[in-house]
Amino acid sequence: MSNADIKDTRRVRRSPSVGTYFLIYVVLLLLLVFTIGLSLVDFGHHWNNLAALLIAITKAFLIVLFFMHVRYGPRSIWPFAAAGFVWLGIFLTLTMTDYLTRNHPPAISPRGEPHFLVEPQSR
Amino acid sequence: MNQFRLFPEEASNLAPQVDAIFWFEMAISAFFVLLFIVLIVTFAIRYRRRSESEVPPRIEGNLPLEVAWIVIPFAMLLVMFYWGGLVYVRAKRPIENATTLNVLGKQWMWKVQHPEGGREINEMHVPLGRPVKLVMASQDVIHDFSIPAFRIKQDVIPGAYMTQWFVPTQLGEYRLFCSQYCGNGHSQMIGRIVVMNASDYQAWLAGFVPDESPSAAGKRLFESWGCAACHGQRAPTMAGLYQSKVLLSDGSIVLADENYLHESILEPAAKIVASYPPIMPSYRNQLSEEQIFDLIEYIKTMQSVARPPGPGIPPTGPIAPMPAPSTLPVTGDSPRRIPNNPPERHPPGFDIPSNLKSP
Amino acid sequence: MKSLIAVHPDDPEVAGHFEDIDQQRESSSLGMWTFLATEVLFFGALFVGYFVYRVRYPEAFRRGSEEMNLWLGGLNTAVLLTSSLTMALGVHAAGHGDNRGIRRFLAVTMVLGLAFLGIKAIEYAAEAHERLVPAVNFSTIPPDEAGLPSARQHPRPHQVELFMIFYFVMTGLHALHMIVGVSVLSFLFVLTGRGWFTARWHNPIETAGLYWHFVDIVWVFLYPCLYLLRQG
Amino acid sequence: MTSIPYIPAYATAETYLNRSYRIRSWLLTVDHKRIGILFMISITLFFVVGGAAATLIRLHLLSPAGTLVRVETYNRLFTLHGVIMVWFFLIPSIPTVLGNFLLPIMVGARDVAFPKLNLASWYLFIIGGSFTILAMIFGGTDTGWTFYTPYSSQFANGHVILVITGIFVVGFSSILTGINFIVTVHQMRAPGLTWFRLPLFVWAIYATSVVQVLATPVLAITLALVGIERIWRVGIFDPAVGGDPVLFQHMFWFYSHPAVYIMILPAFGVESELIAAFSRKRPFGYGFIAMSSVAIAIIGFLVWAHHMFVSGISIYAGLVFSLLSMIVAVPSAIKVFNWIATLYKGSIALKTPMLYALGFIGLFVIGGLTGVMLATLGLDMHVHDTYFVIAHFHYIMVGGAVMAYMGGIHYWWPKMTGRSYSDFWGRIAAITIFLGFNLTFFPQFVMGYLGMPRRYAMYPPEFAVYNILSSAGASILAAGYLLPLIYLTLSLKYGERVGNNPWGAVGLEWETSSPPPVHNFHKPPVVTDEAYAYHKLKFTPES
Ligand code: HEA
Ligand code: HEA
Ligand code: HEC
Ligand code: CUA
Ligand SMILES: [Cu+2]
Repeated sequence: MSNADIKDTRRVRRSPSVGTYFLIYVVLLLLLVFTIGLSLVDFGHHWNNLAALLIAITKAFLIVLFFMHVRYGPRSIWPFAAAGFVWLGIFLTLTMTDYLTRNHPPAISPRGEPHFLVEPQSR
Repeated sequence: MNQFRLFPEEASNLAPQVDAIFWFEMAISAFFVLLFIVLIVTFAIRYRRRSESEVPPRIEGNLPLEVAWIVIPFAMLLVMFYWGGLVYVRAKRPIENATTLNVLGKQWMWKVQHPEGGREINEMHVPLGRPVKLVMASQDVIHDFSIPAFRIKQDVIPGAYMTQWFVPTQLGEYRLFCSQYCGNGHSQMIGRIVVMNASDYQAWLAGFVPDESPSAAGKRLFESWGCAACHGQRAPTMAGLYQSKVLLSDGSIVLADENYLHESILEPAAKIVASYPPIMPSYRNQLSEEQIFDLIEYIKTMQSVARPPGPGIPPTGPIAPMPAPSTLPVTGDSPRRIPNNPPERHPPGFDIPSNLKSP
Repeated sequence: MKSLIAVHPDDPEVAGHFEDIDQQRESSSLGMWTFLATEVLFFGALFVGYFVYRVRYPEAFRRGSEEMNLWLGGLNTAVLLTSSLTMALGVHAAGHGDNRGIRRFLAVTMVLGLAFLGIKAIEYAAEAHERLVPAVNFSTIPPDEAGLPSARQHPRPHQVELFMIFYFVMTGLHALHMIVGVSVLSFLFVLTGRGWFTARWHNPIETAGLYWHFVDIVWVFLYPCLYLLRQG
Repeated sequence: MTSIPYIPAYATAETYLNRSYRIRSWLLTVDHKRIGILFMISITLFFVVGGAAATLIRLHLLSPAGTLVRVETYNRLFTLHGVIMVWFFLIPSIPTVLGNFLLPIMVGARDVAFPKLNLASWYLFIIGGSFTILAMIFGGTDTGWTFYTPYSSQFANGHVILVITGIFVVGFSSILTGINFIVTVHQMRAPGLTWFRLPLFVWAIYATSVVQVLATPVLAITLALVGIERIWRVGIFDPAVGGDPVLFQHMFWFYSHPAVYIMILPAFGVESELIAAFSRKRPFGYGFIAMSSVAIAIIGFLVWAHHMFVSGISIYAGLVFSLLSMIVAVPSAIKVFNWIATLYKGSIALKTPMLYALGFIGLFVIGGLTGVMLATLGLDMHVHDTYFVIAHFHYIMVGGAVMAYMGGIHYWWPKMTGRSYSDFWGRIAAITIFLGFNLTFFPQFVMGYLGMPRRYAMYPPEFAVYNILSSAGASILAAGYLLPLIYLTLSLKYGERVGNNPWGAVGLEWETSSPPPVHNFHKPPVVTDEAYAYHKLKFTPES
């Protein structure tokens, strides 16, 4: 039962060396220290939040690529590894289209109501 | 009201607009359904299997056809979207000079409150041809205020005010429903809408002997619940607050509409007026939604002292359709109004926590 | 593997419905990855809720974060990252058919996992003591005898409570995943001892590894969201 | 694949059915075919329970004041009806019965990738179902299948937690099935069976599985949050303590809109098979049909808030979701047009399954087009939560998905059992169901536009006429469903034995014996040609 496209995924299985694992581990720990450090300094909360999330994403990438062997395994794993996160992105983004533009409770946006509501309609 | 019909009455400004879309989409739908029925029946007869061993030719597909039946329906769908969106936005848009009725939904009845003091249960009288604004609240679960003849429908979510505008355009009596499942009495949470001539309406209102007008009741509450003890002295005055723009401690500006007032009473800390301490207690679970309606009615009557918006406000400021005369004397302080002649006067004895200071 | 399902006629390490060992291995890893996609959305729904409320009540959530013990959380992150390393090494050993290696690394990983749970338990206990547990003892009035600072005097305590609810649900669900992970590893530990796994066939260890790393990733996101986003 | 050898099934030694008759051999089976049969029996039971609730609903609504039960009971009935029909009948229906039975055969495998997981899926289904039935015995709950907060979390009395637990568990059954199918399609295809040689049914099930895997966990967590809120009385969605009930709706519909595609995509797959087999033609635009399944699976995730247009979401969000909902109609349109084009110059035989298939097109199109009306913001303002919505989704779910399921069962029945049923009674039933269905649900469109709200145990008298029509239709519909239950059961004993390929159809499943042997094929298949190579069909006299 081996067919064309299964076959192409059956390349010799490489895997990272023990050294690579340790290297990644050290990088992860450094990132951890870095993110804790950043959280103690105030850059204005948007920047703090952004930095913390970016570092988390970097760490997740490293784990997925190296510890979970995605970088070494067959290509066909990539969409599987990505799907969950992509869909979560959809979920978050579209939910936020609502919450970031709600007009009640009023003024989640500083301007108050959506601006096309401005001109009053005369009947 | 309770006679058999095939199509609902059109009794509001929105109804013809909604029905126009309906007929448009019906036409498209009917076209496709009929087309498919005709094709299926024709093919089923014309190409019926004549012998058990019949083998028809292979037809792989046809790109131009595929493109056609992707693009044409898509174009139709875009038209539907646009038209529907237009009517929706129109329906959500405020109409100037509307009479505001307060509507409270609770398990399982609708209470309606007229500004002049009429209170009704499961009934709503409205004048013909006059814009009406509904400010709706729910005491418990989600209800849905729905008048099919007006083609309006709005969920009423506890914890926030929902608004809806319409203009009744036809005399008569119509159904009022609760359309969102809300418990056992959901199907009994129905009522009657009566559209009357303006003069009849006035007569009806006059004939209504209110025990107490909402704003009077509000005034009483304002005093008995101790609001007056703070407001006007160590807390911002209510005068001219309604429909003004308020500068908050986080630097944002909000419109003081009903929803804001409602939230300020139940959830004072959610939005702190700039340069005031967050000392106001929450009145959640103490004041009922009806009492809050009354309080807000009262706050609205303290309208006359409004000052015109100054240069600090973007002129696109939403709604605020009633620029009040600027000549009136300003009584009391109104430091949160913008422009904010910087209200550095803090009530004595209160220190604003640093994190709440406006930037 | 061995009981209900027929074994492949030519290869005792392959189940009957598979063609060969590669197909079997790839299937199990693909299956695990699909399951992990499910898991992403499982936790993801909580993250969405968390972000919605965070946008709504930034102030209260910031306060909530301040209640967290940054250092214990950081330590726990380090513990988990280390356990991920040892898990990866365990899988590596399995690839070489090194049964002693597998057992050694699985044991370390389990210990680290338990350490994580222990530290988490200490945190929970502290939070219970500080009356931060929603529905149980949540209150903004700090316990006096401990003399804790009253920084928690937030004007709208229930918004902070909302943060704490999300904190407990998210970390609780994560802890549950850790417990499952440790149980699976201990099971594999025993099986390894019985010589179940070979250099050719050790899918369970690989898939358990994937799962473990995933649980680690969840924490990598939980930590900043719950502990670190505290500047305002 | 060019000729159809005739091997009488009973002549071959062992089939999956006669392999062993012990109960144990069924309850511990890992054979995908047997698991499919287990599912078929279970969901049929649930269908009867859900249908009984529907019957009571329709009887009750015969008169405006409600004739039959108390209001509380009515509210529990429609909740039960919705919950059972959605989670315990329609979502599992085609994937777990036909999918389980056919997918491995269609890809030329001996079983699904994880047979034990497959069995676990059935047990989870049964456990989840038991919770729900238990809740029903204790008196049920009255939240509606949508469990809107804060009603469900703070106000409803009844066994909300039990029902939620049941759904939570059955969700995992759904996830496991999805994982299994995804991996099976990726890994287990026979030599030569490339992606674009897959039958369209496989494409559809594959797309469905993707949705199951990615959407169901969100439902699980959402219901769990409702449970937590209910048990511990904390407010997650409770506005009184700062929660947002609309967030619940976002989370619920993020699952439940894709879930409607879990219900309809497999039906599309069945439909493609039926149309091809009974027109003896390769489906027109194979690639477009296959890809539109995938497109629906993806775009279907982007439209959920169209259930919330009047719930107080922001107007911008309303516009975004309306537009996206319009877009999702396009791939459905592609399918419908291609099916009809397939009929062109075909060799059309109006056997029972084909009647269902043609009925499906008509009813699905009506349901879909009214769906587009609902997605139009200006119209939804008026018809939201009225019987217009009820009619919309019954047209799709009953007129579409259930019709397809029935068609599929009739089409593959000879393969599953090795016996044929009476085509005459089959056609009578199909026509009865079609007529009864339209009589039941068409009046609901009219009364919906008139404004009759859903979930009403009593209603104003002006709607009585429509409700009576609808109830009358429902009785015809029930009779229509009763017929197959009878003649299909009888066929197990009295049905004529059939050969490998009674319909003269093309596909791997028709090359093996009926019923198939334990490992599906007597010798492992090798695929050398496209799917649906009907033009190469040759008929030997015996078939
Ligand atoms: C299997 C189930 C299923 C399916 C497939 C669909 C398909 C669709 N549904 Fe439906 N829907 C439900 C089940 C389903 N729905 C349920 C259960 C509810 C109620 C839930 C509850 O509240 O209890 C609901 C409710 C519902 C609502 C909310 C109504 C409300 O509560 O106010 C909306 C609104 O947009 C909607 C839209 C759509 C659309 C646009 C499609 C589209 O996918 C349809 C696409 C198909 C076609 C359009 C037909 C074929 C195309 C052509 C013939 C081409 C030509 C067409 C044009 C040019 C337009 N549905
Ligand atoms: C897959 C989904 C599915 C299916 C198949 C059905 C099938 C049917 N449904 Fe249902 N329905 C829903 C999903 C479904 N429904 C959902 C999700 C809701 C919303 C719930 C909510 O609001 O929360 C709903 C709501 C709903 C309502 C609205 C209730 C209300 O809002 O007040 C009504 C009213 O007419 C109704 C009727 C019917 C009828 C007559 C059938 C018929 O097609 C059923 C016919 C089947 C049988 C009758 C059983 C089989 C027959 C036999 C075995 C013969 C012997 C039995 C007898 C003679 C009794 N349904
Ligand atoms: C302990 C003093 C106190 C009491 C009692 C009090 N308030 Fe307030 N209120 C304040 C202060 C201080 C503010 C401004 C800071 C803020 O927004 O919380 C305020 C703000 C408000 C606002 C928003 C005002 C604006 O300018 O935007 C409203 C509306 C309001 N209060 C209504 C009421 C009502 C109604 C009551 C009685 C039921 C009441 N308050 C009782 C102190 C009080
Ligand atoms: Cu109130 Cu339904
Ligand atoms: Cu939908």
